[in-house]
Amino acid sequence: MMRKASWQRWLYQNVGFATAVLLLTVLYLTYNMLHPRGFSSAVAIQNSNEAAAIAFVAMAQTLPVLLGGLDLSVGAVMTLTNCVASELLNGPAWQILLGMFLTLLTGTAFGFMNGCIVVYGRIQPIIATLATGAIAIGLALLIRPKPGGNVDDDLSWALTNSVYDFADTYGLAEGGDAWWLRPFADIPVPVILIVFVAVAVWVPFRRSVTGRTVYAIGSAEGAAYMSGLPIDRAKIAAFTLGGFFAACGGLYLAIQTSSGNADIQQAGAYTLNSIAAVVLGGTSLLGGVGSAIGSLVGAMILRVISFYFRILDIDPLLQPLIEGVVLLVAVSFGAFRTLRVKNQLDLFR
Amino acid sequence: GPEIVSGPGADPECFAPWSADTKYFQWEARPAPYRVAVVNGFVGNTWRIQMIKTAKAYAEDPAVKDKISEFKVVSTGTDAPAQLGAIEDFINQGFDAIITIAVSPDGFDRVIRLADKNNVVLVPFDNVLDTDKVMQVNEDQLAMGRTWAEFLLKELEAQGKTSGKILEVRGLPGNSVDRDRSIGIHEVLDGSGGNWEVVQVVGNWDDGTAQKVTADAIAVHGTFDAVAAQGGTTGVVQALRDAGHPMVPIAGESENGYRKLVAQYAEDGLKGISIGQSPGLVAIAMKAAISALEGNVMPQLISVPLPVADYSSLEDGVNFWTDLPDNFFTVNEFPPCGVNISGPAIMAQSEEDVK
Amino acid sequence: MRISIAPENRPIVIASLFVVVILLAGTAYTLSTAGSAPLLSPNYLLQQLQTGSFLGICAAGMMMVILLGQIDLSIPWTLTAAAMTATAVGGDMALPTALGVGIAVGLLNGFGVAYLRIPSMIFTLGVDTVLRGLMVAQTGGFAPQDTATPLMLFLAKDKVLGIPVAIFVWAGVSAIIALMLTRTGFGRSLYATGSREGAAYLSGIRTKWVIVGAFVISSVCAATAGFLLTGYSAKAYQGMGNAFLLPAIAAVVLGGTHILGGKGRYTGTLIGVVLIVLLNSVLSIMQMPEAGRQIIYGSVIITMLLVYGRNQRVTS
Amino acid sequence: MSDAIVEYRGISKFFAGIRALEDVDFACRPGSIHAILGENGAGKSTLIKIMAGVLQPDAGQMLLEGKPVTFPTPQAANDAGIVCMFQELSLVPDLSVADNISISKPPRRFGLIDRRAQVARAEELLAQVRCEDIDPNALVRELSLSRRQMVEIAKAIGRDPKVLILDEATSALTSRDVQTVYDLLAELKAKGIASLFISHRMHEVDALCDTLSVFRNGQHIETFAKGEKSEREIVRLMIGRDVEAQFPPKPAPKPVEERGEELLSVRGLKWGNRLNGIDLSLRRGEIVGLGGLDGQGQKELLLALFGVLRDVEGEFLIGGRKRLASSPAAAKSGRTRIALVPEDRKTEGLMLGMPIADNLLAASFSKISRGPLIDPLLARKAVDEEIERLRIKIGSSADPVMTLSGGNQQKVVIAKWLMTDPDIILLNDPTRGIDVGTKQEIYRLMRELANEGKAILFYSSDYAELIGCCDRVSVLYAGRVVSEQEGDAITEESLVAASLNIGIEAA
Ligand SMILES: Nc1ncnc2c1ncn2[C@@H]1O[C@H](COP(=O)(O)OP(=O)(O)OP(=O)(O)O)[C@@H](O)[C@H]1O
Ligand SMILES: Nc1ncnc2c1ncn2[C@@H]1O[C@H](COP(=O)(O)OP(=O)(O)OP(=O)(O)O)[C@@H](O)[C@H]1O
Ligand SMILES: [Mg+2]
Ligand SMILES: [Mg+2]
Repeated sequence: MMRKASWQRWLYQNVGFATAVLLLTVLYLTYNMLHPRGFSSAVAIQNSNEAAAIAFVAMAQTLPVLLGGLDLSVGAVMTLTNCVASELLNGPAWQILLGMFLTLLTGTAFGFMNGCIVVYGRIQPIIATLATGAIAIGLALLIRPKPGGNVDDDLSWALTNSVYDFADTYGLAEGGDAWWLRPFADIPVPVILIVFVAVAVWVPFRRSVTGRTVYAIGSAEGAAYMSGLPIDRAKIAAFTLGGFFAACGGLYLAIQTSSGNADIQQAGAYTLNSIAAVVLGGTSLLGGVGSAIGSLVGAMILRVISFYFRILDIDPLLQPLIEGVVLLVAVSFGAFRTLRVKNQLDLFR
Repeated sequence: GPEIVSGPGADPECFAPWSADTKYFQWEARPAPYRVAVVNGFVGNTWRIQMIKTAKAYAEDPAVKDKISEFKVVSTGTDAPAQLGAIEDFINQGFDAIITIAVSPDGFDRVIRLADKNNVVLVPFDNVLDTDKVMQVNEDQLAMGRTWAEFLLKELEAQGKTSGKILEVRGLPGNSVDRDRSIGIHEVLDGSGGNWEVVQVVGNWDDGTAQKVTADAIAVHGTFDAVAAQGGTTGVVQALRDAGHPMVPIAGESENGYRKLVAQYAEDGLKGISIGQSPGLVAIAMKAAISALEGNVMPQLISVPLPVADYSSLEDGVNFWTDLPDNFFTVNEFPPCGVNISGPAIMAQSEEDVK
Repeated sequence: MRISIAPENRPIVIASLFVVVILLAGTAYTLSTAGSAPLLSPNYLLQQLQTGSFLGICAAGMMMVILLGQIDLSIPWTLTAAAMTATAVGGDMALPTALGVGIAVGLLNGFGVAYLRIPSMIFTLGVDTVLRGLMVAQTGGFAPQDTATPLMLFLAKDKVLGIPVAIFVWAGVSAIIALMLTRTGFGRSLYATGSREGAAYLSGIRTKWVIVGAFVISSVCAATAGFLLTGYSAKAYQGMGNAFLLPAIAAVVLGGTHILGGKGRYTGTLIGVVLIVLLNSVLSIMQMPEAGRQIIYGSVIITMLLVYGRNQRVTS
Repeated sequence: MSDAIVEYRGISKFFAGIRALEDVDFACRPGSIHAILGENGAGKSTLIKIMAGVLQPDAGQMLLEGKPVTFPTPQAANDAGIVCMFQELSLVPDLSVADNISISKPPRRFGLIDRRAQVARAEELLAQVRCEDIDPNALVRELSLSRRQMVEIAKAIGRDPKVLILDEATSALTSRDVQTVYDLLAELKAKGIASLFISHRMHEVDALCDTLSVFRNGQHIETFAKGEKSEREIVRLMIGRDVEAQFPPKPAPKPVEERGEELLSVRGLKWGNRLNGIDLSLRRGEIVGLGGLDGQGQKELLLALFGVLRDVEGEFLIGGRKRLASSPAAAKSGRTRIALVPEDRKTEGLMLGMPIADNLLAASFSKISRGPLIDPLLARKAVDEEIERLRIKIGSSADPVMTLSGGNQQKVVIAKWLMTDPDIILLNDPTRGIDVGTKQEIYRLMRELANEGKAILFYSSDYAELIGCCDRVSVLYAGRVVSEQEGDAITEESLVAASLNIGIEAA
């Protein structure tokens, strides 16, 4: 076999992801060019705020999908943690930090529970999480029967703006004017948060044995088992980490809206959108192929598509239709490959 | 941001303050035409569609056409970040006014702050915010609940009943409108001195759900003396009919289908009252936004009068239409405000005809 | 004496027992609060079956797709689109129109899943969104008629021999589906394809047609349910299908059909539907707040699946 | 035996009442290559699965280097130095070769997997198994079956086994690789490592092993050193009876004009870069073999004839039609009915979780239907007949087919197709992983079918089978027929020579 150059190999093994990045780049650049205030910090801040929660939830969905399953509870866990956070994120700094910790712990624990049900109850993930999702929503409604809550204002403002505003709010780095902060001053904080979580949590996970086991399970569970990989641990870890990411989404949502809302419809919408984002990001629903970074890109593609309705003049009553058609076309992109398949058996993996 | 000033405000016929202690706002006047955006949330029901069509038609109305240079409507679904994002995007684009139906009564602090910073007039209506920092437009939900209950009591008294069993069909759980309407109903019932047993079921303001839960309630509880339904009232009446339940006084929303049924069965005892949350509210919100941009003094909370009709005042072709679909909402005009886009004009014609 | 039950019948037996438990619990509640037992009256039960028939028909269609290891997320708006288009056309053409919409959506779903090989989870989700968009555009642009036709009213509301006609329709659909699954080549092919598509294909089964066929059945069932539901509500309206998706999936799975395909009996689905309908109804009678409902609903699903017995571990 | 590295004492294992192993005592010594022989379902895989931690014994004790051990998971067995190779079961297709080789104990830096070290290690191990041509960064999915097995071997070696188990792990290897494996096992033997070797190919066992153990019906029959018993004796131990001639007699070659009608004729068949102009003809009553090294296009040729491949070019004449079937469904129901017994019975031949009866009927619904409905009586009769005819050993036809042993599973696949009464039968290595007794039955069946007037195209990776069964053999090399041999001209030398394309084409 001819050895391919490493970039060729990378491209070959990551077509889906590369396509997604290209699509996002084109869509986002065009959007900025059309926007009256394109390529400005304000637009970037707005965009990243809007994308943050769905980006986290899409990352959460990635892990179960890599296992070859689906998590229908991610939106609900986001909602649950959103409600928890709306109760806890106020008071002195230590209390807020504790609240954040407890919020993330809630989601992580819920994910852990999902994992245990899937592993020890041996129930298919999609069904198990359909049920636990309902439980999460129920708990959210118990905590917050009606929308509200008072998240610390400064926190909300600081984390939903640029680095400068963050420094300004908390009087750090000479109120944001320090020379060394200049190069970063215009970067939106949510971007930093997402990148931080992706780099500090996802990347190491992927390079750990547990992370690789997740891929192996999705690709061939029997083989992974026979190879002596820690199957149960990896599955539980995947759902737990999924719960953690969903909690990041819920936490951010609470900070962004300074409140909590046990909205069933919204939870459902986030779950479904997370699946779409995962697919758009080049992760295979069959498992074993893809990455949370791809889902991040997929989530942003979903968002950018809806940005266009605000700058183009499109009949409002046609917008849902256009959105649906664009989604359908986008997920059908990969289909061209299957139409070219010469050996029909290759279709049935 | 707006200055807090003292009243009275402009055009009090139309922009009635909510109560005596409602604050007044005033923005710096700026020259027309303005750029106006409507940020809707959910879009998959007739009320919202009618609202969007009304908004578009009103933007073309001669009274405001010249004052609007650009008009955009987007629907974001029940997704709070998306709605907040859309509002912020329009602020960034330099729009002058943004009308919105909030997906949640909370969580708008950031966009309110940005709107004030950029001198953008943000007007939530229908689902309003739990804040007094923005100008808002709504009907008084508490009053609606009270009116419903008062009507039922009056009809029951006419039958000689001062106690009995009432079915209350509630709306979406957790929603402030649902809560306020229910509080209004119970206030009046509790205060009446009568002995009323109220059975609550959750109908989600949706005909199908309301019909199903009403049918179940009848199967379990037998007959009721009256029904108060927050929404999905057509479904509720269907359930009464299907179960062979006697026609009783009923309080409900303003769906055309419900009014048709009341008109048809009033003789048989379906003494109904119909009060609607009108999709036409959007036009008043737009009008208020423009008025604010012109520098007028505006009440912080604008109360739009309840459009009430009961079995005695229903008239085909005037406040309901037998030849039109059941789903559309009958109340669409507000003459004191010069909002004269009637329901049939919106729903029965294609868009070209409206223009 | 120990009674042994074939593994595929276990869910059916357990779900049936649970139905009884729900009825008893509900009755205990009404006896203690109102002193009557309406839940056990034939009238109440028939009414539950009548309203359950819409869900039942949706679940029957959904089961075809789940047997293939696929899923149909487009049920809600297929149902709505069929109903709204049917009333818009009206008259005698209403039924053919509704079925036509069903067939068209099914063909589209089937094409995407079988030929383009896009996972059904995402393709049908896209189709659902498109259908919703179409209905919004249609309502916005044309203000279509929405009143139920006499046929709809008859099928959904009338009674024959004291039994609602809707139940006969559900029974008819059930008979057809059950016969098809057990006694036709298509039915067997459905199991084979769901079990392992590659092997079914190499056995000379036209697996793509089977997939398309299953999606058409699913959509046609949804359209039928929409047709009936229109009659029941006396009109079609946006959002009428929203309440059917997750319960349909839950009913199929609680009935013992394997979510990954290849295994399941139609009787199970029937009982799954009854279970879900009664559970909802009893919770509603108890005036259970939404939070409690959701928690109970989720717990019931988990508990029942745990009781059914755990799936085999994958080792080969 | 105190010097045993692994020892079983009274091990039993039952599956839902079925005996897989009963009261087995067994031991293997370090530095030996130990063959385990037995019919399908004799309990060989069960034996080694217990050793590898995949299954737990119901009774008995296992000793490792004299100390009692239990392995609750494959991981535990691995840690104890017991490494097991299955056919292709333990490679993960979507991970790279390097990932797979170091899958459970990767080299790490700062706690994370060190990719560079991993690649270096993979290169080293691949070099040891003389597969330098495999790119460690390639996905396993991209490799052919034989390459995958070599990766599997590299992976196994990389784990420093004390005991290396190969369960039919060489069935797909090319002869060069088989030689590599022999050398490797010899090296391991010299290092004192014990190897357990399961294969149904006697010549492999003969060439490689020093000790043989025979199992039958879940019991350990006997263990002896190589050369102690003749092949015939061994076979008798395995299947409990004498096996006469392995292959049924071939009819004498007839002159061309007396041969059966030509059912299939192919000229210049091309498909992508895998098939490069194949000429082939198939007549009634004939068994035509396809020879050659693995991966020379034999599989693709069969698939093309069966309608699985798209864009196949060439001239065809099949049952009067000038086109290839467009799908298996068309192929099986055309005027000339075609059947294919595919390569991998577990994924391509069977719906493992479904009942035996449903698997048997999967290709012939129209046969058992009256009008639109299946007639259960007709179906039952058809199933019973076929089970009888092929002597398939089953409990009940409602059991899932995965409860059958490998050989019986294979018979189900064949029976499924015989039920359609095909004219042309395409067989893709149908005896892989099948015991001698069953093999013999399959050979006999093939000849019977040919005598009934069917045409059979038979690919086998085993030369002996081609020589013993076929009237004619076409040897493929690089997607082309490089040699056609007939009757007595089919010999091992000529087949090997043609497979390597070292021309003796003069003939
Ligand atoms: N998981 C199982 N469930 C039920 N029966 C099983 C299971 N595993 C093995 N068996 C049965 O145990 C017996 C021994 O099987 P085993 O796999 O050990 O045979 P084998 O000697 O490896 O056969 P082959 O030559 O086909 O590989 C067979 O009868 C088989 O049907
Ligand atoms: N889940 C199961 N249920 C019942 N029987 C099983 C199961 N898994 C395996 N078996 C039995 O175990 C035996 C061996 O399984 P294994 O996967 O080792 O097959 P094998 O015959 O060795 O396959 P091959 O030789 O084709 O590689 C089979 O004969 C089968 O009957
Ligand atoms: Mg074996
Ligand atoms: Mg075997």
